[in-house]
Amino acid sequence: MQEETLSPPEPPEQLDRVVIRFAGDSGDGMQLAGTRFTETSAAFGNDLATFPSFPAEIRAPQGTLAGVSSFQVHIADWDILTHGDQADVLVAMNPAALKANLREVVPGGLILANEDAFDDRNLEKAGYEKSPLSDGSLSGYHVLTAPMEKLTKIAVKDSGVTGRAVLRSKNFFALGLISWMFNRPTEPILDWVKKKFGEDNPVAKANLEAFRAGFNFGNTTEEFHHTFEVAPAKLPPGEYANITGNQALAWGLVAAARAAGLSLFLGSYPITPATSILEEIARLKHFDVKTFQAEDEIAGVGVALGAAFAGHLAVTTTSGPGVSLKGETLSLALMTELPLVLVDVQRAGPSTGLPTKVEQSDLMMALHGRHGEAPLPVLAPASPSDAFEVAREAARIAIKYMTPVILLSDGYLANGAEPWRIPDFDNLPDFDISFATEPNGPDGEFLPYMRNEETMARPWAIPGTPGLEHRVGGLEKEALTGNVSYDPDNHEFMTEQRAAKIAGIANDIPEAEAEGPDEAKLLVVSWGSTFGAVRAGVNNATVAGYPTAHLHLRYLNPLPRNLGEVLDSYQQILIPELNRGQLAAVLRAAYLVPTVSLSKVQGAPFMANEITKKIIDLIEDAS
Amino acid sequence: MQEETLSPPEPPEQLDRVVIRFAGDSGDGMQLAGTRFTETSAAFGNDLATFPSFPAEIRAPQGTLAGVSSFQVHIADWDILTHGDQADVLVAMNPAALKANLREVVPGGLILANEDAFDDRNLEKAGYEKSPLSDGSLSGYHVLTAPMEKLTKIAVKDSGVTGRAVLRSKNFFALGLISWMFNRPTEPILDWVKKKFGEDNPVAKANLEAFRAGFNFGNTTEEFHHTFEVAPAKLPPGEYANITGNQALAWGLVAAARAAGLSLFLGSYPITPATSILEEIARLKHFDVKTFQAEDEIAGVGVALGAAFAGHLAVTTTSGPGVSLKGETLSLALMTELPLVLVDVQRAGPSTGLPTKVEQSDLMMALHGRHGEAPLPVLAPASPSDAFEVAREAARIAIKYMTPVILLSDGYLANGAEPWRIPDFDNLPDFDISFATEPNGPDGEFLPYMRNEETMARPWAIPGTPGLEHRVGGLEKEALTGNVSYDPDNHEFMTEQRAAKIAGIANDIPEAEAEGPDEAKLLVVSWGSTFGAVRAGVNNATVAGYPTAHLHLRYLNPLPRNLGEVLDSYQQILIPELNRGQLAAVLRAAYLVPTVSLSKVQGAPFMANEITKKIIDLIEDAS
Amino acid sequence: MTTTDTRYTRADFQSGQEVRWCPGCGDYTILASVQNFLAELDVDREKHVFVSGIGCASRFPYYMNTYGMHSIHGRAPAIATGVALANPDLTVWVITGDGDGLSIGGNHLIHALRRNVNLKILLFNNQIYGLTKGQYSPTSELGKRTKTSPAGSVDYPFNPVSLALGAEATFVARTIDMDRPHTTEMLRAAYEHRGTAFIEIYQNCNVFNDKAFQLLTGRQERDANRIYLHPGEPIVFGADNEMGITVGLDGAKIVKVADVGMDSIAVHDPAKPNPGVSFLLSRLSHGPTGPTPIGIFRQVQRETYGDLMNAQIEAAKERNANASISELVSQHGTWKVE
Amino acid sequence: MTTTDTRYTRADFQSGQEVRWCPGCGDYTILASVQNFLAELDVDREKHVFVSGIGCASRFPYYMNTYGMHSIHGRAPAIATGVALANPDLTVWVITGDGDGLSIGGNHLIHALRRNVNLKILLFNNQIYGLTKGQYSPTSELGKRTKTSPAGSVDYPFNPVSLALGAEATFVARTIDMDRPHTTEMLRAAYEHRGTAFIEIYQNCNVFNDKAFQLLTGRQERDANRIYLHPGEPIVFGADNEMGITVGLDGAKIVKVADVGMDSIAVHDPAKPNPGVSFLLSRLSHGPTGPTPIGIFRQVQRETYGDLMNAQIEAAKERNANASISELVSQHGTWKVE
Ligand SMILES: Cc1ncc(C[n+]2csc(CCOP(=O)(O)OP(=O)(O)O)c2C)c(N)n1
Ligand SMILES: Cc1ncc(C[n+]2csc(CCOP(=O)(O)OP(=O)(O)O)c2C)c(N)n1
Ligand code: SF4
Ligand code: SF4
Ligand SMILES: [Mg+2]
Ligand SMILES: [Mg+2]
Repeated sequence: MQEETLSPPEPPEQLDRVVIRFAGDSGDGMQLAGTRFTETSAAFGNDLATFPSFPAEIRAPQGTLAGVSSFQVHIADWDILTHGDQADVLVAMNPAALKANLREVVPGGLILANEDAFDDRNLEKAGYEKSPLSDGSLSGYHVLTAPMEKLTKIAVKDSGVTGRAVLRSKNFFALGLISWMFNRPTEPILDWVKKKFGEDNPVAKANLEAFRAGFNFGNTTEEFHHTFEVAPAKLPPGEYANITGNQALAWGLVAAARAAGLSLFLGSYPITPATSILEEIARLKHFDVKTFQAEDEIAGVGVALGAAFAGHLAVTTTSGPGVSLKGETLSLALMTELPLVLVDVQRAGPSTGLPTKVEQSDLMMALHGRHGEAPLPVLAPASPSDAFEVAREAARIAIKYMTPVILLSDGYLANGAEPWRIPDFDNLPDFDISFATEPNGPDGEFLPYMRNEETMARPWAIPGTPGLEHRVGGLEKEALTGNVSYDPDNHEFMTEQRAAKIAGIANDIPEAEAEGPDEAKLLVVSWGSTFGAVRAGVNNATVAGYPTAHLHLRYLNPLPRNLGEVLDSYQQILIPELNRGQLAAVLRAAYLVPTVSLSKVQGAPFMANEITKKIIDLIEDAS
Repeated sequence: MQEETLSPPEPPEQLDRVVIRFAGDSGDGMQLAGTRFTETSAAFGNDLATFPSFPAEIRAPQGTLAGVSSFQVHIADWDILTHGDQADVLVAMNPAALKANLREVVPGGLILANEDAFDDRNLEKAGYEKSPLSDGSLSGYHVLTAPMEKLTKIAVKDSGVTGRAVLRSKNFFALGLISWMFNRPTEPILDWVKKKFGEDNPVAKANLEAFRAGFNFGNTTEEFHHTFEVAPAKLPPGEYANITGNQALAWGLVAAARAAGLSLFLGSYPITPATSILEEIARLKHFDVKTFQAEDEIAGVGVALGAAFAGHLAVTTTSGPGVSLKGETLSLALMTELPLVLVDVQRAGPSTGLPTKVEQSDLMMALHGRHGEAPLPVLAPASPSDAFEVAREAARIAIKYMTPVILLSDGYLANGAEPWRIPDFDNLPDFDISFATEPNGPDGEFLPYMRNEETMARPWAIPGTPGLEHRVGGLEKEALTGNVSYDPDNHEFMTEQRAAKIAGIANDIPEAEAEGPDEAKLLVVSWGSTFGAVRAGVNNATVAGYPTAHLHLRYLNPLPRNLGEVLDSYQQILIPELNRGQLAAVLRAAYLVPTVSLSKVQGAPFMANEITKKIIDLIEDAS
Repeated sequence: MTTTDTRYTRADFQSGQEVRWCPGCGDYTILASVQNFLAELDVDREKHVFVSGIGCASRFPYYMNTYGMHSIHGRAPAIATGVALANPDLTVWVITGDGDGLSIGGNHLIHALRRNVNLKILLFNNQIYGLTKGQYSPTSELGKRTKTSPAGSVDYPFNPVSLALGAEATFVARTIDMDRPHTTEMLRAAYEHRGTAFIEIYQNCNVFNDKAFQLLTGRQERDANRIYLHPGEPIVFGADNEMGITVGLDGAKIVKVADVGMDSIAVHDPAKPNPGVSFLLSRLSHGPTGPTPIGIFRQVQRETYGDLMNAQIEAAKERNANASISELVSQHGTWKVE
Repeated sequence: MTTTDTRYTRADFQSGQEVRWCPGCGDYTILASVQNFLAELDVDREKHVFVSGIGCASRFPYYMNTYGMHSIHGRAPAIATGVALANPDLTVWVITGDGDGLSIGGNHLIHALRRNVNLKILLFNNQIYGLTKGQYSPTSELGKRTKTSPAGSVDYPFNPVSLALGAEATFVARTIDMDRPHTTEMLRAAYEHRGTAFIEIYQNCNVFNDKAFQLLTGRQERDANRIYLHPGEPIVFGADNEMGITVGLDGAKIVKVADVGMDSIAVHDPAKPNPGVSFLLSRLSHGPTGPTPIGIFRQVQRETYGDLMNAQIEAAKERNANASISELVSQHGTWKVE
């Protein structure tokens, strides 16, 4: 086979990490190129993190800034935490891609441009008066160009692909060139193409040839003489898969249903960036899961609640605007004390906001977005792979405590990927769940609101069980019997019981543990998807001589039972959030501790250096 | 006319205040009796406060506890604040009414029972084994009985009313008896009956005769020899009307529209206890108001938003579950920066909860019940009459700042009545409102998101205005142009601008001012309908030697600009709320002040003595 | 009807909760009809689930000694869909009102109908909002004066049967609270229908909208106004069946049988695949203000949502027996770190 | 069509915002039709308001140089109702999609139709969720494979025309993006209709559901499949008008004209007070999978909600001229404290 000959001539320079960003028009296949590069790097053994970014339109006009799509991947020989603040290498398939991404490239970084696309028309569409490739404006960068389109055309001429479709393979040309440059194993990519399209398919052939042409172009062109290598990371031993946050949620929910011995029921209505959870689970019918694309978000949570009543592990997935609609039904789930997991993949708000961009601004709504006294558990995963475990945990809590649970993911986790050490499923604990089958009351009566002494959960008695016929509903329930009760004291009692049940979950979750040097006086508290950037920022600060501790919260309600103590043991508390200080308000109200907020509301994740800078400023100011 | 002869023989005992509760089956006309008693007392010049309480069912089975309806009225010769913690006089039309209300009667209080209703059947329905009128169980009270049914039958025999309808007049018998006992002017009652039913109507005759019979029964029966009088209160001079909270809101909104020179548009969906606002405004078409009974709450706020876009003063009224549904549209109103008043007449939650009962548990939802960073002004009236002014104020802020505003009333204010000194409408300030008519941009362009320098409001340019055609929507808006913008910095900028606009309203509202003796070290902070009970409780504590200050908040967001200072100047802060500490959480987060919460979640208002007791406990504990 | 040869009596379906509708309310009659029917039916009590929204009618589940959920306003069809799909062995009844089901809940209702989920939907139409004390509803007649329409309603009402037919319903019927045998007949047909069965029940609210159905229930009036639809029979009515219905290019029409001859009278066939004629019949009256068809308008078989869904799941399970989570998470490739 | 004798050209209705649908999307064609029609119409530009929900179609208002609101998913009919009732001088257009208008927004849509608010509702039916990248919608055919229905959809679809007729619509029409003259004709009829006008527009989504309407738009197929409805004319179609429609007890049927004779072919009359026959016509196809009627199904006059509402307000104002707030608050009696 030809592949074996594709290897660079001189020994590559060793790097410990590199951040590469593929950018082009949304029709240019950049997500595909990025994903393939990621997969081959993963197979090679690097640690990695990715950050795909899509245009908001389905198909924005070709060649314009609005149409730029990019995929950033950070690969390293150590355990990395973020997708990289800035790119070391930018692949720019056209002028718009260059313009839109230039500010994300490190000074002195490498720009690899498809020179064929820098014609007058495209330059004008991107708003360039002259070509940046020649007007000296890129002098702060290392610029390499390749006539990718011309070479692609030549390469694929015998593939059987003809006409405009020929140019579709140019992403493989770019991928080949970058693969050569970074000394990637080629088999995973070549194999994938063959498997995906079928070995003899013209498209497969075109892509393979374009890839080889790119690879060889690097090999043979003088300009590209220098190559790099990022060695495999020393990750904990185990089997790894690449996983995005939404995949992790989907799989985690399916795994949770297995662990509980229940069927999964997902009632949902499509909404960016949550839709792919529904799409993934819809494919998993062989796991005995039911997915229901409802007429709206209210029906989505409604069918889920009905399925919960009937004994399924019920889930509803959505994003911010959908949560705004589900509040009333969530309140009913809370009153009927039925288990239900609501996944909110947060996006930038308010209203329609920036639907494809990340934000953490639904925390307050998760905690308070319902009428009446309506406390619920709220959890948030820290990373794509953590989402698997958090999905299981949300389901565990929902079932054990007979309560709706809110899981707050976000648009950054949804699409970002990272290597995930696949757990040993046989050794993951199953959930202990039992439906009521017998009357529990004194006279052989069934008391649907008689609580478990430890958990305060009521029994789950599902329709079809003889002898346990009972009615639930949204009017205040009488303790024990669950009958409608207008008694004032009963209402207060039940309100307190509902609150105490949720508060009591604090005893069933880990204590808060800050990580960092003993001498740290500043504690950074974070939650959700900012974990990686915050941890990296904290580490960098500590390394730079500003010892700092980090506490990441997975549980937002109830909070860990020792959290007050932990907070009290630091002099300064910094809370970076992709909102205007929502967790900060929660912690201030709960513990009366002064906090400093670092807010970012730009539809984009934190960069580690933003965190580091703020830490250094705070420590300098305090001393 | 016969009326003049109806006057008691001996001089009445003077009281400064008395609390009377009429209680009976929901078919017994107790609300009517109470309201008539209230009106005649108002006309007489007493200050007063009322508290009607209905069964939750439309028609609960007759004679049962569930069917009891009551109306409490507190009359005094001074400026009173509450409907009275406990009743001095209980009129009990049947055993269930006695049983359900006994715990609300002061020890030694007077019970006036309709002895005819204490038969075996009714006793059993109420769950009495023996008659409490004869078994000695009421020995701690002063019990008087009257054969109200028998005497009513006799009294109305010539009225033309026959059959079972005869007994319908027994509430007028009770009213007559109580009116005699408390030396009320009878004309207002008699006139009302004649006007309501028509003088010659058999029902009018029956009621009049029953009333006279009751009055005369007091006059002639030895047992009832003693009468009382509560002198007129020394209220500030002016013209007074009795007003309930929902009336006040309805009228205040109509008045606001007048003041703004706009048509009022109310989009609403019926829900207890908010419905009567819609019902009242629906009657006021001659004020050029449009009411729209929508298909649901979402449509209710949707039509209102459309009307706001088209230049009306737009309002939507609802209660808790409805607010849970309106969040998404509210978020759009906020993004499009259009004026809208949302009235939430809070009831006990969560879910359907106790729909006819009071609670203050929607504060957090009002502040946070929407996805994204979505701050809105929130106001709450302190009393039925204050609701008129707060309705105007909510509308003023909505229009001036081009923002949705949430007004939090509750089920206690909704139906409770108090005398209201009618303002001098000619001297109430009009609102300064002007629609945009001219382009405001540099090149004769119209910039729909160019802000007023002082208020930060954007211009209100209504469809139909030539030259100002523009589009609004839920996607993030570019500053000035209002075009869709995915720019990260613009999103952050606009998020900050929206927040700053709302925060800036703090400069347009009064500073917080605590009332109470200088030496007070304890401050009680309250909001909404608890005002009266809290003020009375604070006064009582002060009088009892525990000097205490009181701060009542009408503005919950933004908070008064000096609030932090005020809170800091006290050693203890007590926050009584009909929820589990929602305002407390807000103040703690905002000002890091320790607070003590007094929570009550019983679907019932505070009693003044509950406040007093807590104050005394706190002060004792602290010393 | 006697229930001696079944396990159950009506009492077995009565829950302990005191029934709290207004005395004289039509809801009592319907409750009795349903309880008696279930007793006769002799299906395990625990297999019945009643899901309702909010309204007077929606208190119904509390009074049934079966499983039940008194949910929130308008959402019962969605919640019931979840119950029915989760467990196909259950018989899931939806109890709703004209406000609950057609105002706030209209969307869930029409979607349940088109999906043909296995639900039995009983819509108690009293043409008023009862629980909130008397506002007009989406079935109240134009001009109706209520507290929220003091000058008369300007909302043109729905015809629930037409709406259901327009929404692809497979079973649509109408009955009257007071006509207990007919109610029972409709309940049975609905029960036996696989798919969504929709029954509009005219229900008198004697407190806020008394006598709305007088023409159909009054001794004097009813014979002249109840048009019973019997499958396979010509559609005639009147004390002596002297009136009949023809169907033609101008829709369905009321005629004197004598004028046109019995042969011209339409023979009722609710099983027609095309709902067109059922729709024509629904237009004979736009509310109970004249002769009004009572009975089954449409009754056709179409695969239910649940059956189709379960078939897909079973097929997937067969293709992929013993699917494991490990395989699932490994499907896009894995690598080993030693 | 030329616009020289009007004030406006198409350009006057083009906003500065760059149009961002996928190249080849049917939305472009509809946009052009609407802009041209408004230019021809010669009504003050500021009198038009476009209100939409969320979806590809719903981006429409941004491209119109008129007043507009790109609102939230499904709520456009409600918001537009507020605009129309607040100011009857405006022409309020609702732009919605099959997801926006029939899934999440179904309830607002049917209520707007029954109320007969003065709205012009254009439902762009591409039988898919475009904006969220290709999930099935309430008009997608049974068995359709999409990302959320990988084994084929089990959701029986709505027929939007039937649904609208079942919801008491006064004006219901259907047209096709590619047929611009017909689209214009429908727009004009809708504009001239006082009340809610509903137009279903078949719109090709060439990215996620390409060729869904091929039978009606393909050169080869279209003649055989477009059944144009012309008021007052017999309903015939086919290259040589060789096919026709009869209406009878079994619904509407497609026949060869030669087989039955022209006299048996139904003459189209959208103005029939009874919507029955319109409904029958709507059942000729349950989606564009065969011969499909195009044109106005129903067009009748019924007083609009707004007109009735305003009449009540005017009457009240007349009865109560110079109503003052002081009177209002004093109506239940007042007393003086000196
Ligand atoms: C979200 C919400 N909105 C409004 C209400 C108030 N509400 C309760 S029942 C009802 C209407 C009931 O009418 P209908 O469905 O006809 O039932 P009926 O009482 O006539 O049987 C309304 C508006 C509510 N409980 N929840
Ligand atoms: C409350 C809410 N739910 C879901 C979405 C996501 N969403 C946006 S458009 C859309 C469907 C669009 O389909 P359709 O109305 O047919 O419009 P098209 O894009 O096909 O023109 C969905 C589900 C949203 N924006 N808001
Ligand atoms: S209000 Fe009407 S519907 Fe409700 S219980 Fe009473 S009579 Fe029945
Ligand atoms: S996704 Fe489809 S409907 Fe949306 S713009 Fe593209 S082609 Fe048009
Ligand atoms: Mg009703
Ligand atoms: Mg669509």
